[in-house]
Amino acid sequence: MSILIIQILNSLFYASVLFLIAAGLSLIFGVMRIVNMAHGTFYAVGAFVTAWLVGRAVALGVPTVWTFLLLPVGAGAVALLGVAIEPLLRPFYRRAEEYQLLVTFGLLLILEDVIRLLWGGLPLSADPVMDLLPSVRIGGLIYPGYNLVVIGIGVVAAIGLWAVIYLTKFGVILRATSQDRRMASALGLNVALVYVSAFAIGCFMAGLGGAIIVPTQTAVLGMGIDALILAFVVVVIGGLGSLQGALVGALIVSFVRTAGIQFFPEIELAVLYLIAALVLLVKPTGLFGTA
Amino acid sequence: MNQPSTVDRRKFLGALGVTVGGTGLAGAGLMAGPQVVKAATEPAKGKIPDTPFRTGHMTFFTSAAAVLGEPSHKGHILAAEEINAQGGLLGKRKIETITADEAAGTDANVKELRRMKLEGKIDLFTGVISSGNSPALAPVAEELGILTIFTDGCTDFVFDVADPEPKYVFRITNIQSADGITAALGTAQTWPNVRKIAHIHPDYSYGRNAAEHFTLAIERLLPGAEVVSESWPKLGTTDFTSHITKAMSANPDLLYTSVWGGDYVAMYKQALRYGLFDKMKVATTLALGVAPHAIGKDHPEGVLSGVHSNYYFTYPGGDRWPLNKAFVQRYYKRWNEYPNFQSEGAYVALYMLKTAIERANKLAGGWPEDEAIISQLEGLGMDTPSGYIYIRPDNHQGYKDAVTGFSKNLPDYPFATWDPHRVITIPIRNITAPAGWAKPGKGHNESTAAADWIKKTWPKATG
Amino acid sequence: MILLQTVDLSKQFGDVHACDRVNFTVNKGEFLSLVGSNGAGKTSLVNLISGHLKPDSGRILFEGEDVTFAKVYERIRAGIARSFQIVNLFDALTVFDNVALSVFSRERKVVKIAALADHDQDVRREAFDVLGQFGLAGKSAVPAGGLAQGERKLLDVAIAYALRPKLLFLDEPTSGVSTRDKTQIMDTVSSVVRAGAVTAVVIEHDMDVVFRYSDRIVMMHEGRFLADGTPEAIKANKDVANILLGVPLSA
Amino acid sequence: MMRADVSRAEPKLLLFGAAVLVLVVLALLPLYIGLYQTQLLTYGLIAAIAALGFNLLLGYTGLLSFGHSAFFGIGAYSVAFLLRDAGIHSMELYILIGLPIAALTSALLGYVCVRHTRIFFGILTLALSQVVYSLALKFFWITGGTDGLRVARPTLLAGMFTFTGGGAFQRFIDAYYYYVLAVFAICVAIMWVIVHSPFGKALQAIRDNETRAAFLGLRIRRFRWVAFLISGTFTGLAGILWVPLNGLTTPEVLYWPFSGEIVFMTLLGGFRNFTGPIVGGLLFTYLKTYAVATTEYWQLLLGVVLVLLVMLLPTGIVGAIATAAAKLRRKEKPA
Repeated sequence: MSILIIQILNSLFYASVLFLIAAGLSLIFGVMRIVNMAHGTFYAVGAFVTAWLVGRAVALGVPTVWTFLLLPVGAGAVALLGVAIEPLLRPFYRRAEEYQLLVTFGLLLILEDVIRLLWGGLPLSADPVMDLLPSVRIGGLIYPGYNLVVIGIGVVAAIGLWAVIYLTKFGVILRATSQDRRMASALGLNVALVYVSAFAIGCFMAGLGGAIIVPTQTAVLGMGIDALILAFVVVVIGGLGSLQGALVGALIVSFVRTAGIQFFPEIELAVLYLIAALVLLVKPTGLFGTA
Repeated sequence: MNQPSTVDRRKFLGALGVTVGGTGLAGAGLMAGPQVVKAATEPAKGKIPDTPFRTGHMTFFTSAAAVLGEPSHKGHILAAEEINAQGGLLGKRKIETITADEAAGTDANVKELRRMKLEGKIDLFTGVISSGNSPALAPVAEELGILTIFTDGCTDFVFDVADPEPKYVFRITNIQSADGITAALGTAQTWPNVRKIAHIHPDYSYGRNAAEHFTLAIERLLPGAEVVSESWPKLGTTDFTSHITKAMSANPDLLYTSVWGGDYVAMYKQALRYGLFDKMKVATTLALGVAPHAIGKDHPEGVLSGVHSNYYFTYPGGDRWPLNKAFVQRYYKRWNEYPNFQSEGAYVALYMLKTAIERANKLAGGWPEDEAIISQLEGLGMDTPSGYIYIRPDNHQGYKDAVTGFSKNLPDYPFATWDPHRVITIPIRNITAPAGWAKPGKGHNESTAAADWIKKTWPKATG
Repeated sequence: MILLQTVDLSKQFGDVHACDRVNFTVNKGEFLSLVGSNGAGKTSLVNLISGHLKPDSGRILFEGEDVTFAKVYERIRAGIARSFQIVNLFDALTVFDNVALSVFSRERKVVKIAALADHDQDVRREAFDVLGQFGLAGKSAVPAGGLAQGERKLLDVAIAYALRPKLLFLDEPTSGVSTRDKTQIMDTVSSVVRAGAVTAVVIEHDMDVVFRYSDRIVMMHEGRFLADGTPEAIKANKDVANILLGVPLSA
Repeated sequence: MMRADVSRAEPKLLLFGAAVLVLVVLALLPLYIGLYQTQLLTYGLIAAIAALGFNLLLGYTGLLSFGHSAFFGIGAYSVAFLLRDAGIHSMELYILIGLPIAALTSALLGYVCVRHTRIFFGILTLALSQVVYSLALKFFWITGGTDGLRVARPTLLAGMFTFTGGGAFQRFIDAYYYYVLAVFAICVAIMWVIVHSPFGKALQAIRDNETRAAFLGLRIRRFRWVAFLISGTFTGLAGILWVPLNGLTTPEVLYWPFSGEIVFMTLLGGFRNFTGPIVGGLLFTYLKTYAVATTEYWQLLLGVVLVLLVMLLPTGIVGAIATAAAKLRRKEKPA
């Protein structure tokens, strides 16, 4: 029983991280109509920056309580990176999709090695952060309190993003732009600005995903590439450009994955991709996508 | 031998020569072998070219595997520097080293080895950590005639199947099947009441081999023991939580795992937070195989912590085995960290080569042909930091007594190490198939000669 | 003799009736014009008949056969072809290939994969013949993307014509070209079509053009047929005049 | 962006002459370059075949597949299985049996994928190719998991050439290079005919203007499907040829970044030209090999090249040369 609860928590933990990545990917596509292949690598950058910051802080004797604050800092750094990179993509908004895919694929290759260049090939960890929180008892077992925080962050992020998009003026602008770029600029909206902010938010989400997961694991090369493909599965299931889609997709993928490890390890991954393919066939726009 | 009978477990373990304690080199014959770092006494015979001796060293410089693999390069460099300080091989040829990152993937590694030989013109290929790579590289080395000494990549498969009649390829570390068997013996010796066993292994040849041979041995040492859970995370996994939970869900007496390197570091930290170590005993094949400082003080004590049944720098300890003391000191001086079994393997590899070259030179003079070096390496035995090592001529495999130990936090080190009083040593000949034992596909279809040997010759234990 | 007939053909977009129970007949061999203000449903009707749209209700009979839900390629094979209001060419292909493809398709040779297209002499001859009729022979090697607007219009028709249809729909073959080109295009088109004994239905706004070339004129308004007759009859029709002058209908 | 000239009917004799010349040069090369370069060139020719097949979809049908690693990998793994489970050692049999397998898989995946176009097509191909990847990864006892499967050197030409004993590698490469070169030449010829056949023209028509193509009576989906099938089969053939050269196959060649590499090479040469992918395949092989050999940061290097390429030479190297040549011609004879 308590095992079941823990496996559910494991899934929710994984889902919240996956949601952060996928939601960013989806938002960027929704607004800018670009499928960003480098998105997973932004997640990795978030992990590395955070792990590095925490490492420095601990080395400098900063009380570990404060290292908590470094998580959003790590995510923010990725957002800044996004702001710096978005202008690079501008020439491609009107170009054929294959060029968008390729330029972001090139970006992926570059960032992967920039990470290696900056932090070397060795895994970075930030577990002091994790050890700040005590474990909680579940039946006869224990579960890391920090993981519950991560789940919480996932929920907050989902609500927050939803609020921004559906309750704020900025959200209206975002949606308007995603509906019709020309119309938006005709209405005197600063499309360029909208794009930068959308891209930055997307990157922030991915970075946050990396930032909150790194204390529980380690930051390793290639983590972004694996993450990207799963984020793809999520948005394909949920629907490219749909926030609810990203949420539901993340939940589906996480629970299937956990069940896979427990019950059908051989086809754990295959099942995920098959679900994605199936959805794509039956409803190309995904469960929540709109054209 | 026909149907294995049954014997009492204690007798059985005794017969296998399993000894616990820190007293010294159980079984390791301190017979006269050339000592590793002895300078070349008499000058080389004949004319020796002074062209550099080019070596290619391939190991993990990146990825989670690097904490286990990179020390291989450090050991290699240390030996090369020492030898060059004495003027080089045969006092003339300085050792040069080019490197390659094993993390590039097996396909890329095959390409790179060809490039090293055909463009880089290397005289020796060494290193290689992953059992996924050595079976692919060995045939390439043979067909291109590259003198090769693998530091690791220790799967039985290399000399059982991939390269059954090795000519150019040697391997310095213990054969892989010894890992699982050593862990099994350690388990049976320490926790004879274990019955329900959970497995977590990396999903490639090493993990499969470690699981199979452990189970084969346990079936005989602890009859009635059963596998209650299996999990196969892929090499390089960072999130083990679901695998850990799965293992715990079977509430076993023992978790046996061959997860290694950075993966193991991630796994033990996550297992800690899931309280796994309070729920069950844990036996490993490679826990302390990483560069020692990679294991934190938070590592629980009393875990059967394998080192690939090769070497841990605190053993043989103190002044009982000066070779080791000296090696560890020199290594620490050079790299400001402690060596792991890869460091020792790579270090010894170069010295064995040196010895072979010198002997060949004594016989014929001049710089010896590869063939002459090879014939000297075959059957070569010498004392090394880890003890006495012997290269079996039939399969070019280095053999030394298997060791494993229990994790403990000592004040002397900033990381978890071995409990000096609870080191388990096993004479290697007792846990590996003897020379000439039929290889897979030749009279039997077991995955390894060792597996067949165990099935045919080991009795079932009782009590 | 009736070639095509629609029975109560209807199509709605939201609450807009693009076609409202249209009963439309085309007789073999005639050159018919379909006129009416924008949004009268002319193009929708053509889209329904050519298979570009699926009707909500009603039937389409071609040579007595029901083709209401036939696939596009089946209609083409049956002999219904069309050109497009906004020119629709294969810009990267040469003018020759643009027309040759129609011939290949009609001859069922388009699936040939092991033969060079340029080596099929029959197709080559026919394609050049068609291009000649449309005065494009000189441009055969130019990529279609490189043609002038007037030529593009002609090529668009030529592609459809090369399918040797029994019934050819031309959706505003002269839209977006200068008046001088208009006559030149219409002269060419009508002469070719008549020479080839192809029944043609032309959607056209320019009434001069309409009156000058048509045997029969059908007037559409808000998805319905308003008038149907010879140019003379239509000229005499008040409603038509009013509509063309934008005066709202009486009654 | 530059218009495709893929459909312009080249003066055939000249073209044929040029092709023969290139072939002769390729045939003579091994006499002047070393063993290592010869085997590298063999890798290059194989990559060219893969890209050539891939480009039938991208360049001629206008579909960007991000899953062609699947067909390359299936070609490779079928050889490995034929050797291990059927004990077959003949290269010809590998091809004869491997090709239908590749074709069948392409047909299956294609049937599903061509229901979509543009980005959805890309993602669908990606997802399905990763199904294959994850199966190869997880079924250790069948596929060897990440260890992959080793493949011994096959015999060539129905056992006329066998390679064992000393110097076998040298002898194998010397023979195999010409073997691959021959297959390569045949593939190029076949592909050239295909794209210049009525079928090929139809594909380009569909690429340029789907609606109009439909109103020529073309059954779009079928054409795309057949194109997909051919494309996948060519790439599969490349996989078949690749294994004996590489000595083993691992899930690496099924993982999606390898699909990315195929796209990369095609774009490098130029996907709007017939010769583009060929040049791209060869160039990329050298580019990657020397990037890997010279710097630890080869990915960075490739990434920069790719981005610059997309920004400055969207039509690829061959495309750019073609444009330049055209400009020159216009300069020479002012009309």
